[in-house]
Amino acid sequence: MTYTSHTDAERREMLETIGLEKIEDLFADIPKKMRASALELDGPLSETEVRREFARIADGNCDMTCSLFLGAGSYHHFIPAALSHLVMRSEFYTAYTPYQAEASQGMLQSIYEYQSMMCELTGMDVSNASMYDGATALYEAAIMAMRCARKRTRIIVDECINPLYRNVLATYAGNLDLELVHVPAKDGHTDVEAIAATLDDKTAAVLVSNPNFFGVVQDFSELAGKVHEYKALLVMSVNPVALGALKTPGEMGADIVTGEAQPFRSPMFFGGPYIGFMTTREKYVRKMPGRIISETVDEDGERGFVMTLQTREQHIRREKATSNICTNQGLLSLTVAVYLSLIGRDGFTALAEQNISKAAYAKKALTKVEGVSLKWKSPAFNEFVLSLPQDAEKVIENLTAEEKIVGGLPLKRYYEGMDNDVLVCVTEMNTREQIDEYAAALGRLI
Amino acid sequence: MTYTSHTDAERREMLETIGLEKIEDLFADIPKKMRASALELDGPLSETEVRREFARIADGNCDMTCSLFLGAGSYHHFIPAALSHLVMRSEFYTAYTPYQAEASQGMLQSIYEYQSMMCELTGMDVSNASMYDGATALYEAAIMAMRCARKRTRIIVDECINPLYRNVLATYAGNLDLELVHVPAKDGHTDVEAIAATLDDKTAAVLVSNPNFFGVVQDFSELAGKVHEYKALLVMSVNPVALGALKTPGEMGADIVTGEAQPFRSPMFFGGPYIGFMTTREKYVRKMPGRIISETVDEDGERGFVMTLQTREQHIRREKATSNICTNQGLLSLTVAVYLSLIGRDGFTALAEQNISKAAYAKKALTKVEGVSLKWKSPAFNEFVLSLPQDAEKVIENLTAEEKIVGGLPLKRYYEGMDNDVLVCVTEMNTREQIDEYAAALGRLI
Amino acid sequence: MKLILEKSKPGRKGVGLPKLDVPRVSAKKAWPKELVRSHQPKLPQLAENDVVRHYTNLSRRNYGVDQGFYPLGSCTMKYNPKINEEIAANCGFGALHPLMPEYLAQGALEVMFRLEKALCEISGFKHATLQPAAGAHGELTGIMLIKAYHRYHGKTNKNVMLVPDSAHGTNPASAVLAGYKIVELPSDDRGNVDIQAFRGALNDDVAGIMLTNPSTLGLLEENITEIANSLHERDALLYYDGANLNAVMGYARPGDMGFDVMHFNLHKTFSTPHGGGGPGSGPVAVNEKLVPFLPVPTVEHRDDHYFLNYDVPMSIGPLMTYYGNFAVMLRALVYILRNGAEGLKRVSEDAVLNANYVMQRLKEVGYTPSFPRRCMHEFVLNNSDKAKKGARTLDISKRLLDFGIHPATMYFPLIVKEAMMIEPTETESRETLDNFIEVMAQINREIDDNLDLLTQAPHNLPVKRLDDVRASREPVFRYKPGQE
Amino acid sequence: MKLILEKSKPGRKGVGLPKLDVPRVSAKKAWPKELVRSHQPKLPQLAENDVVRHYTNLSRRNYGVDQGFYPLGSCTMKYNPKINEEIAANCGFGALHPLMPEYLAQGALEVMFRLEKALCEISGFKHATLQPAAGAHGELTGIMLIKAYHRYHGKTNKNVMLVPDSAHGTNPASAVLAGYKIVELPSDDRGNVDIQAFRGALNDDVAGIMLTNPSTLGLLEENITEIANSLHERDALLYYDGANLNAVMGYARPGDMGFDVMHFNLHKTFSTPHGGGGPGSGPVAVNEKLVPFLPVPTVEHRDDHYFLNYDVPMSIGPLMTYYGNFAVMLRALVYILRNGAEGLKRVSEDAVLNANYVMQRLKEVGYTPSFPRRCMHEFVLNNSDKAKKGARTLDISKRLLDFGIHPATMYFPLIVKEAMMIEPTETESRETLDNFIEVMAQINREIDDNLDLLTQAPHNLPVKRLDDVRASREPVFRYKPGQE
Ligand SMILES: Cc1ncc(COP(=O)(O)O)c(C=O)c1O
Ligand SMILES: Cc1ncc(COP(=O)(O)O)c(C=O)c1O
Repeated sequence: MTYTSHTDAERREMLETIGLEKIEDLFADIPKKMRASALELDGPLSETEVRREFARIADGNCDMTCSLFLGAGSYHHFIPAALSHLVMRSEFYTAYTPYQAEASQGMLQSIYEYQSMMCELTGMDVSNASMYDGATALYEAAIMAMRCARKRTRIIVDECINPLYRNVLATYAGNLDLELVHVPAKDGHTDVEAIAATLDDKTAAVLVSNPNFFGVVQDFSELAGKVHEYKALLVMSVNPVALGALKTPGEMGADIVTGEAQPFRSPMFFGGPYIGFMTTREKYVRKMPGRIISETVDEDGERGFVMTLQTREQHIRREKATSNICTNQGLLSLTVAVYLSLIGRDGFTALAEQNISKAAYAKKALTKVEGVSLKWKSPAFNEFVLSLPQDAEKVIENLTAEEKIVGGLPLKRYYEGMDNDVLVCVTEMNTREQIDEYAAALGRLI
Repeated sequence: MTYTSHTDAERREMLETIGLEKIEDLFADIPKKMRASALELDGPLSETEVRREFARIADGNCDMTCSLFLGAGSYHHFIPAALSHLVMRSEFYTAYTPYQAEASQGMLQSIYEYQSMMCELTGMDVSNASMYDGATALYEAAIMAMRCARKRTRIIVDECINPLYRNVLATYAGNLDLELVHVPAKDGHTDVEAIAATLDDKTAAVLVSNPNFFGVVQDFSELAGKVHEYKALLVMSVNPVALGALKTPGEMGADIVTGEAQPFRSPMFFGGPYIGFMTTREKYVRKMPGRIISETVDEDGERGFVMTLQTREQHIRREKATSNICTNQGLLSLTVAVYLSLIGRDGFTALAEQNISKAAYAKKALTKVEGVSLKWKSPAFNEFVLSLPQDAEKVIENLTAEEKIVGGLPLKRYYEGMDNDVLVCVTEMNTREQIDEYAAALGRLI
Repeated sequence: MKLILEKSKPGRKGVGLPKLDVPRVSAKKAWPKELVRSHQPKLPQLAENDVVRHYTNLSRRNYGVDQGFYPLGSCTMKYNPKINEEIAANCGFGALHPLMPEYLAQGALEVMFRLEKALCEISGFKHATLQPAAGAHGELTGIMLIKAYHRYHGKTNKNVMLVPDSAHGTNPASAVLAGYKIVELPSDDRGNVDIQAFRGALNDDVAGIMLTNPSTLGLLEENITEIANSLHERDALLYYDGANLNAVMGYARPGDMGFDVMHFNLHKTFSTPHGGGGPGSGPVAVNEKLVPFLPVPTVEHRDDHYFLNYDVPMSIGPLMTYYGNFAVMLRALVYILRNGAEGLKRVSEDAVLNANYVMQRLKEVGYTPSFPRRCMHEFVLNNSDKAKKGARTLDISKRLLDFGIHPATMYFPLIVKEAMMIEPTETESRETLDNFIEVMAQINREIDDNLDLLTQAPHNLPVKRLDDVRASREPVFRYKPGQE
Repeated sequence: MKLILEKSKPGRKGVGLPKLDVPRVSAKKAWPKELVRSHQPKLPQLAENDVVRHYTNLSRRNYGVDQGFYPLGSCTMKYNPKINEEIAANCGFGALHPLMPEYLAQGALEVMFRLEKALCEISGFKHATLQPAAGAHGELTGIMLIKAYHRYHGKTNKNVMLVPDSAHGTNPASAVLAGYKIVELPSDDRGNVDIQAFRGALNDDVAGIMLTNPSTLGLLEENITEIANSLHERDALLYYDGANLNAVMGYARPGDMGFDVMHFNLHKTFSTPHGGGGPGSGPVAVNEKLVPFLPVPTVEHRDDHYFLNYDVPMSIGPLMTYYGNFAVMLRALVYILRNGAEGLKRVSEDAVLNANYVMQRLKEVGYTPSFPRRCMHEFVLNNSDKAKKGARTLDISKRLLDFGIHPATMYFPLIVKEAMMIEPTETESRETLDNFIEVMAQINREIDDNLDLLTQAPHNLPVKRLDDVRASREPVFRYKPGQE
């Protein structure tokens, strides 16, 4: 059989050892009437047939020569060649969660390095080992904030946050004693005053994003002050690539920082696996969900790494745990550490700068097209909203079909009154040529 | 810079240690008039630009949906998915020749396993670690035979041997006191009687192939007897895939067996790297070229592996060495061992059978086409010669251009009087559907 | 080994970015001053070679399935086929943006559609969502579906979830996140849910039960029919924790056993790698009753076209930003196609065979299974007799490391003292099992002959036994550059 | 570790072949009885998992550049960039049959064409062949070209090849294979060819000289101009062994130094991996004089079309079945493009800088360079003072293994006693070099303090020191199934 080893003779011998006659006897505890009849499944296929089948299936996808200006939470970035070589070392990827620390120093040290780098980027003291993705990390941050700010049940949600994230918040929030209060955006940025006016004694946290869904970056220092006056927490969801240029959430006064670190490894993989991250201030660490790695020593006093503060976690604390998370996105923490090490400090800074530069160039090129304008002029990172003179969905559709340009995300589906608007993303992977072609094509289509 | 590490400050410090002022001083020994001016080269390119450039270059190649009936020394076979994963373990592929045995047990044991398997397949006692490719291995075998049968300088070459191999023999042979005597094929197989009649006291070796260039398999037991009567050596170049079905060269009485083990790993890679192999009888081992691994023990008596009989080799023996070979195709020996282990004993037998079966089916299907016939009916492996009713080059060209079928190798360029003949190869990778389409397309084109 | 951050040296350059082909615009120029980062983050500065060596050498300080036996109970550490990785890496799915127009993502949608179908066939359910990122996420999803069902039917009183004391910690934790109170049910002396306790706990507030079957003890629940019937009488639902599905494929389907909803762990049963702690994937399958509440988007197929359907009025909503861990699903589908129905049945057969074989032989060499029954794909030893002699399960486990064997799951389930939960999986050869048994026998002898060998183990790993207590008393969460 | 063949068990199945979709025809049925193999070959029989583990664990008993410092002199063990491997693996070149019609192989031909051009520019030559599979093969090719040249010009008397005593063993071995007699030239006390001896050896029978420059001592030949001129006066040619090209890129070109022909080692200078002993690639570049004799096919470009040219009337003929180790060429071209002219110059600068730095520091800690000159990219220690104390170069080398450092080349070149030939390469960081120096200093101290540490080294590798003598006295070349 495909991946099993025993020959018929071996199976017989082993059954004999157990004292059984036939394989079916192993399943005697299953009541007769519950026995399954033969499953109807495709296969078995040989490796060759599988390859052919998936080549056929993959033909149904975009052929990758499309030029891509789509972001909205998933980003096309450069992946160094050494990355997958290292991550695919089988000692890493075929291991389980590092329960046996002595046999898992590779993974544990890598995650410790990941934690250190994420703290450094966000300006915080502690990072956990990972969350499922950006949206679930934000939700976990919200309920963590409720544990930090005890007995409070109100969460203020800035509507500049990615609507896909907000939809996810809504899914989970309905199950708990928790009220989500949405505050509308104002000209593409967070309405700090409106949020301030919404704060009260029941408020556990204010959730904002930076850059926000429209690509806009904002200084939340003032907001942080107000939030802290109410003894609530400021939770900031960030695109970590922007942190190569942006003042750290820590400096702005955030208490919990979350986000999606997919841009640090990049295969977009139709939406996953990605990696949610979470960092916070040391005083909140015992309220934090997920695994945390700590330095320690072995019996000889040599440095080593272990999982720590496990009394927060489900396998010890069960229903009193800070989260139900168990398997997280471990391999992607390693990936982030490797990625950041490979591009290095200066590469990281240059990366943010390249994204800003490309977006700046694209803004100029695209708004030269008659009738096309920037929706807002606010400082932005690698995304911006473009207003077209007509229904954006139609234009973007034609652009893809006729020019093989995926021009961005039409916003009609996500915000009212934005029928002509499209969210455009430009990264270091978009060449000047692609941008110029985009502008030219837009000119032809409008 | 791309792969160097030092910062400018470090370079300065290091120069200071050496007692120099500037980098150029390191090159002071180069006479001024020999100094190079700046090189004119493309680049430097970033990884992203390199990827784009090679994607463009690769566009100039066949798009891989072609169906391929081309063999003639390079074969399209199944490659198990686990293979490249294992071979690309960097401990293997970034190592040098295992000069330091204690730090190279992985490679040494793998090659020892390779040697063991190649001996088993060919029915011989000793295998070396690898030669450059099938053609050079055959030449090395010829001159090895001259060392074994001292003072003899005649090598009889069967014209059923791949003409590409024979061209290579000719290149090298001209440099030594060595006469190549060619014996023409007879109806697509080796003319044993003609060879027997050519044997004399000057003959060092007779070179035959099995299956031969036309795909024909032959029992050389009788020839071996005759060759040995003249105290010459029988050298047999084999396609090792056929050894899943074919009587071993050892049983047939061959003294040296060589061949191309590319079919055991398969990327055709436009002709290389491939791997020549060579096995022989123990009595000839000291005449053998190339590296040989032996079992031994360490100081605690534990088994280990080392390179042995190095006194045959150039780094010890210099101009008296059995060959000039140094770097060989080491990683591919490992690859062969992994490949044979993955498909296993029964898989190997089934592989040969599948090739025979597919070729049988293809012969039937293709000769149903009006005017198309088998050139010879001799027992064959996975290749056969098809006679078309018109110039084969033209037909094959049209087949490729119009139907995306690479139908085989027209033989006009290689043998006189075979203008209408084409060498067709069918392996386990050709589906029945492909074969049927080939027949149908041939029908349309003729 | 030093941290990568400790190896860093100012000014060294790593892998270069694509060439900037537009005018450079710095953040300083583009943004107001107060938005701009004041200091470069202290990330590593190293040449590519040094980064490659660092992580290559770190990998050599880690242990994965590719190195040897990994009988970590409840985790199904089977061989991870390389063809899974090849298909995931090479077929171009990596370049597919999740918000791509559907007609350019037909391949990805086909993968999801077919995987859903296959999982439903294997489990006997009607529909499934592939969104959950792991088992625990699947549990939360399933429990939210139960909640949505009861809400829809006006049964808002149902606020209790029954959870056996043998359950995995994620079960109660997930139910709490879905807003339930937990009532824990004890186990009886055959490892079943104590049926008296169950009957006693049953009332109209009970929304459902979360069962693992076979349980975390590796035993099939013998009273499943009564449990299912009496819950269903009260319109309470049964949740199946599919962590142990590897035991019964082709032999029994949770949907046929009376369960209403379950999660799969693709990273266990379906051979996708655990990645040193994820990513996994925890699809949730449901019967008719729960279909209307499934998360959006669902994946549908109509007129030769696959599409994402957001128009599910009673849906609980989306669970993740996009559609879940797609690349993990891809691997699982490859695995299912490689095996087919016959292959999956054989998987469960050999998984159960191996567990029983090892259990029997370990009994012979002096170990004590916690329950006197034939097991399914795993079993739990009770090492309290050894602990009395000074060799705790922890010590035996650390000693196993010296023999190149990954220890079993320790101290779980909680109801077995000095528990050691052994799941060999079906991909292990007879020699591997026999070697494990021999090593265990030797360790048992060492308890009497040389206890120190155990209590001071491991002896030949990159580090000696690590100090967990210190790590929780004085935790160090991050390296601070400049601290050295 | 057991051999894979020892782990085999009858009846186990490995990875399956494609499904047979045509009628099965056995060899027995298709062929006469006497052609059919009588017994199945005793190949391993194992499940995929066990094969993967075997070779994964074997790899862990091997040491490569990705693990650490590998200053193996003459071998240029630089970092092998992963982008090289990625391009080789992913761009579809693997599926390209060598006899494909040219118009379907334009990409591959472009790679070859451009690589040839780049190598010519780097070396100062006119044309090159990429066919040779390794350095030694390149030497043989180059010498055959010289022979063809002299034959063409009727100088059939020229049957002597001059080879310095410091030359690599492949040099004389290759010349012999091309039918030459070898006259070995001694070296002088600065590491140059002894110019008196050279002058003495010079006569009309001399076909040429094979020089390595910088030589295997890491030293530039100071009399190159005289050597070149006096040979050329007699129409004898100069062969350049390019193994040490890493020392001079962008600073000097062999073609400008007076050489007529050279080989490159793509697997040294151009970063392609050594693969534990190959495959390499040894292109040969020539000046005008030798162009007419280049092997067929040559790669040409005309009218926007690349093609293989077999129409080279004076060609020595083909060297390999096809066109050489194409996938190695591919990697080398990637490397050259990644670096550009500036990058390659920097490569040589840092290679030479590192060697001189290490040489200087080793001198300071008690080691003796064999020649009192500044070195190029490598240098040779003379450890005879250590050997007198009982620590041979072999012992020092084995001791290095204990520190996770791959030893340098031992006992080569033959003219230096207890030679240890150290080539750090340019991809090593300052820390790596400093660590090596410290370890060497420590080992030097150990010679006095605890000699056994050296003579019994290595201590912590998978095996202790291996018995070479036994292996050559009682060699065992293969495992015989059933022998256990
Ligand atoms: C029985 C059981 N349930 C649930 C889980 C949780 O699964 P995951 O780790 O994928 O979240 C596990 C995994 O350890 C388990 O063993
Ligand atoms: C100086 C010198 N010449 C020639 C060679 C032979 O090269 P190859 O091993 O590629 O055949 C080597 C390689 O070891 C060498 O160092």
